[in-house]
Amino acid sequence: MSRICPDPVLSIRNLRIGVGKHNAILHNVSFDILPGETYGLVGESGSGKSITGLSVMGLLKRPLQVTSGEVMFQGQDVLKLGNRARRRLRGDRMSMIFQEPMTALNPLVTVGRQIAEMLVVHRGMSWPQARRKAVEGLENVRVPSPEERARSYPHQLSGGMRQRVMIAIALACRPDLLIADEPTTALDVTVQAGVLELIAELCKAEGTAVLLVSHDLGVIANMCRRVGVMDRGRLVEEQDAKALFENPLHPYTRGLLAARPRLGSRTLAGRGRLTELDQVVASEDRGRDAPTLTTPREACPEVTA
Amino acid sequence: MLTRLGLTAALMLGMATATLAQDATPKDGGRFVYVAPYGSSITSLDITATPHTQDEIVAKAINRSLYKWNPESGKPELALAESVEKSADGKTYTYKLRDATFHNGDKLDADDVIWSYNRLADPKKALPGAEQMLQIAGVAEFQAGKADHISGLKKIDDKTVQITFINLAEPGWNLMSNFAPIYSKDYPEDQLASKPNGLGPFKLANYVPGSKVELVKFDDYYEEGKPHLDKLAIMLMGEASARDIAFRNGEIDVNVLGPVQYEAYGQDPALKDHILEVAEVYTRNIGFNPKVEAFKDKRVRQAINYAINKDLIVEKLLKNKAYPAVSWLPISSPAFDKSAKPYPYDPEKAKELLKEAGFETGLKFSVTATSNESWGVPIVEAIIPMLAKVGIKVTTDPVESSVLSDKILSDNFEAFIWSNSSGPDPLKYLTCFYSKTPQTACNYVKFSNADFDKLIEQAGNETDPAKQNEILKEANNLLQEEAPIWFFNYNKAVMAYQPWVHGLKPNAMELAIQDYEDIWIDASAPASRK
Amino acid sequence: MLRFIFRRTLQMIPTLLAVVLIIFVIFSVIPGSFISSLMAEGRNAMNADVVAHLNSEFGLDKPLLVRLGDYLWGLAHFDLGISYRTREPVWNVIEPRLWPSIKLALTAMGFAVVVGVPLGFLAALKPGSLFDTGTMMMAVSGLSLPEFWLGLLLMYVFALQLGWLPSFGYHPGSIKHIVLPAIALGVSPMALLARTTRAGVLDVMNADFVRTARAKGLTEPRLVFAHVTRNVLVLVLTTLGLQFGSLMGQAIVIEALFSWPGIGSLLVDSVSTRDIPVVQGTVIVIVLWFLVINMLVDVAYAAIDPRIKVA
Amino acid sequence: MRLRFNLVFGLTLAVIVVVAAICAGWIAPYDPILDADLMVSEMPPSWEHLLGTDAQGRDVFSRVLYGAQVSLTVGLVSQMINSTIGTVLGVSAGYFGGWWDDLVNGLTNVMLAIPSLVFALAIMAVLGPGLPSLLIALGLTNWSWTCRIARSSTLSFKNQAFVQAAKVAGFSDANIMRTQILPNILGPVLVIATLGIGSAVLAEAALSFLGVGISPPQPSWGNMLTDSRELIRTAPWASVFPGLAIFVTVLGFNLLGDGLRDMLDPHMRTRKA
Repeated sequence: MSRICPDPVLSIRNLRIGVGKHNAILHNVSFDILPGETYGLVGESGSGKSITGLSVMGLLKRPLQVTSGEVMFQGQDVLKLGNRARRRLRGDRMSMIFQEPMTALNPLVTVGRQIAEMLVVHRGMSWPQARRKAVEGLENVRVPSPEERARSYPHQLSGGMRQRVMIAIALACRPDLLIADEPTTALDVTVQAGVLELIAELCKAEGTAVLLVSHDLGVIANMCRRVGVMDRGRLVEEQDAKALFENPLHPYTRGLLAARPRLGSRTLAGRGRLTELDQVVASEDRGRDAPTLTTPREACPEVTA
Repeated sequence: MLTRLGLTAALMLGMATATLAQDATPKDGGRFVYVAPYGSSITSLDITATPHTQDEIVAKAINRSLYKWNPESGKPELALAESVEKSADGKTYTYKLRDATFHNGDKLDADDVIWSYNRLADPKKALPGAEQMLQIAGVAEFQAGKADHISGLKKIDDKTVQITFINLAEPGWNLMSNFAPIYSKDYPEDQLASKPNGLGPFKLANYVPGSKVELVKFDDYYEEGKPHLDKLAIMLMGEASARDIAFRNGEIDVNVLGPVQYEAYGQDPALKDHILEVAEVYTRNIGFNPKVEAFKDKRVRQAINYAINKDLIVEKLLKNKAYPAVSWLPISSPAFDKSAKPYPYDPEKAKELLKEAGFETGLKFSVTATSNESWGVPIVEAIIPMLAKVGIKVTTDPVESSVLSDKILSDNFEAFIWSNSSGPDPLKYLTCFYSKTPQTACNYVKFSNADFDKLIEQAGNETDPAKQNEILKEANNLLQEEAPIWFFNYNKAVMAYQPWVHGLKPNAMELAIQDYEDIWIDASAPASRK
Repeated sequence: MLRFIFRRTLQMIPTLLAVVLIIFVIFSVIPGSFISSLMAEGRNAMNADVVAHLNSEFGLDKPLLVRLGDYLWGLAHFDLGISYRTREPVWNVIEPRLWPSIKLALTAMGFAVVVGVPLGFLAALKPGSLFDTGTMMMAVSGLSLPEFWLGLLLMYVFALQLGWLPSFGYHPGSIKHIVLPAIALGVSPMALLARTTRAGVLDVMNADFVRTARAKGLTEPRLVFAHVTRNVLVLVLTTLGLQFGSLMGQAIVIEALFSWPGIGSLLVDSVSTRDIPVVQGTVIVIVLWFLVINMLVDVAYAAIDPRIKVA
Repeated sequence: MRLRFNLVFGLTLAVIVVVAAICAGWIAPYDPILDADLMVSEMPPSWEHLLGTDAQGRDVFSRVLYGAQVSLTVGLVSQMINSTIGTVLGVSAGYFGGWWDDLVNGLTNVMLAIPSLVFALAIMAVLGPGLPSLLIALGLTNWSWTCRIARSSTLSFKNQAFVQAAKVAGFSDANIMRTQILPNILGPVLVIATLGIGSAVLAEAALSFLGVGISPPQPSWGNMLTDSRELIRTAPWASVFPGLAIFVTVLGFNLLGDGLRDMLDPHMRTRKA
């Protein structure tokens, strides 16, 4: 038995985030993401999954701050990098998509320009050159008549279109890691699948690893190879997606799954909204402290040689 | 008539006149920055259209009247005429006009005088200066529409004009008025307000409404060697605190002072040597409306005069920038009785009088007042506690100045505080208390006293000035005894000037009206005045 | 765009008409009259004939409604009537005051924008810092001082004590003369702008699209200039327009204090002398100024913000 | 931090001023009008006269205290009038819509277009100086903001479930406006009113300067400041203390208003993580 195990693109070790120096809200979180892998982070709102994503990007807002731990990105600890180096990584090597496509784009700037900006900043292209690339980018995310759309302002686009634009922005520099924070939550059901497929397809083509943050087990099940479950600032379970659904180890995860309608169904239609589950979960497990996963499980798939 | 400018005043002038006399030979050239302190604008450059002192300050530089007021002698004297002959009956005057030139180059002739006076008296134009024409024969008919011109004005030749008057009074008093100037008959009337054309020593260079009037020397001015200044700027500055800073900062050459600044300047070694003061012919007073029952009683009116410590108010509030009043006529009036004593401060006597009159308690009245610091609400504020001590409750009825006269003339007040002209002509101003003078003219308190009326009639028929003055003195003293008003003070006008300024005159009529042609500045003036 | 301006101009007419009506009613019941103001100096009483002549000359003997009708008829022909005081057409009285007023308003607003907006910006970039707290306390303080008091203080310090600037007056070409009145007038809009800008920047900096811009790896200056500034401007523009628009009217105290020959001091003069046609004229000008400025602000909005449709 | 600081500091200042005004009668050592002794005019601060005396020889301390009554009355009452007018017009316009809304909207635009100082000056000229006129002048001229906010809030609440429910339940329009809508807009109205108190105190001072404010001898900070502005060199205390009183009061209410706004603002910025 041997392992062909690439170095992880992102490796988080014992990450603690606090409000100021104390009051930790994220406790010793550790996990790895391999290149090209889609890793799901699931948990209810306030469980710390979005903060984890933001901390990787370096976008935590005061008074939130990382108090200890490592965020190794392609072998270097980004927490130790200076602001400039860190900024250069952002957008270029790692990028992020947010939940609200309605507000995540600058309303006063054409979408073409907002995409082109990435190339100007990170690739040093001239504006006209970048703009042509931006049109291509729009085409890639399947925006119809991209030439024309590039000249549009965000308010002239539908929600799904805007999220496609966000994807185009995020992938403009072909990053190694894409953090997608609830990318479809705010979208109409009918367009969610398309957007997710697009993310999956483009990332696969480029070999981009994805950290998919969601409370939506349906989305996670559909997209991810491995899933981490978060509860109140702790990573409580990590498993292959399949295994998780079939054999949840942690009581919290069981609670999550139990509350999910049509368990096991792999259709997107049967998503369970955690917000509705709070009470279920609470009644089951909230009383005692659940065991916490502090060392990550082996990320590599076991391969028989 | 104003020969005795007032001994006190003359003495106080000592300092100023000494400075003025020091450099006897005026230097020509330079720029003089004067202020018009009675508001932030002037109404019109056409002085015949307005009655305001503020406008007169500017007009004095631009225009000339037939006579002019001589502040030093205290008499009107000929200005635009070289000589005058009086007819035997004393009513017809024949004037020989000077060679004078208007700013547009026109020469002054007899027609200009006749045209100007006809225009002033024209009832359709309703000009304030019409008041000055009333003494001319034929004006009454002209105004009533019975004549198409004033019959008392006659052209003898181009340079000679004959004016007939209806009475024996000296015509200079009226015809010296700056509100009755001589204009050119050939000059378009609609231009007067924007491009004035006068006979005065300065002509208009630049007028910024609401800010300043800039004038330049008029080379063809009729007085040889005058004016001395090349340029004259008149700043329109109503706000005293701003004026103070501008004067101390050397931005303006004179400042007309209120009480506070008067005291402050007097104590400032850098400023105290350059202050000009004069007893003006204004009497400040509180008029009692006999409509109020209590005011019908002489004892109440007297009691109020006793109960107020006016010396203290003058000293503390007005910082001695006033002369406590004795009666109506001011110190500088020829009929002023130097031996007369003012009401002393005697609250006990006041209480006694009030008791006699049956107003021991419960007398209440309000004083209609503007916000003026020397004759407005602040003075009423000071007398409120004083009268409270003798059992009189006083309140203020604050109004804007345009409302004050309205309320008084429509008899809509209990008492008012005002500042009124009381000279230089004593007969004219005592006549205000003649019972037949209507309230809308100047008998604001509807004073009616048979003895007083008799004295006024007597004085009117008296041709000997000395005897006339004696009668008027008597009338003035009677007025004091009757106390239809509270006699407060006669204004002391005060002007501070920069050390390089010479030729200012202590004008008792109105200190802010200066003979600009006599003003000059010396070599010590800063560069901005050159 | 032109149609938009045209339509907005038409919309001004009812507002203006209402203003005229209100002012006309107010000043028809005002105590005192132009004629009584002539006698305010207590020197010469006017005889009844003169008063009657003046009344008929100015049409004051006609009933109120007829006067209002006459006035509106004149207004429709761009005729503001005749000033009681100077007996000139009202426009001739107002016109020379217009430019000084506009100049003062522009300079004061310029000062307010140039100082207030950057201060608010800088304060917002480090919220809670000493600079932020200090600036905002100063801004609130700036809003808490009586204007004439501030003006006197400025005069006292900068003209008298330091001798740097002239204390009063208007000289068409002079920059020095406008500094003190402009600052005295500009402090309050400056403070308001600093506050609005700060709030706006904080709002925008917390907006999702700024987080996006951060995630894009933009440098802080680029982020601020490309994504924050214009969005803040949209928020600040309203305050700016309202302040700028009312500046001509708010200047009355400062103009009186600094002997500045603007519309405001003309208004005060005209009210105190009861020169009603000029009062009406100046109020119309002041209101027009407000309306035009706010129309321009709307035009600017349309130019900056693609979400606002013009047509 | 700023949020709390504004609120606490502003409230402290405001409370001090209000208490001073209420207790003026007990604290003030002298009568503000009748205890005038010209013999002791323009005296510098001493134990006898804590803040000195003015030109009339009156105790500046006592007058500042009594002046607080007048200035605060001006501020509070005028803002109450403004808020009432603005709220009633705004809520009814938003609620009923139609021609009434158009009319109110037009009126608001008119009020907004005439600078309030100009309007107040005109009203003061008509009514004459004095406290009642001032209350009317300042109370009638500053409601346009309240009206706008009330209207737009009402519009946003009008179609919400709880209002619709009340309608279905058969409550009268007046009742719905009073019980369902009004409580929801009181916050912003209160903020505007608090900030407006400061403006009103300043407006009183400005109108005093223009000669149409509160008439002496009744002390108001505005007329004290105006009347003693020339004394700044010889007796600075006579104008500095009323000036400071204005400053502190306006500052207090402005900070309080800011603090309230930060507290009530649903998009509370400083704490959003």
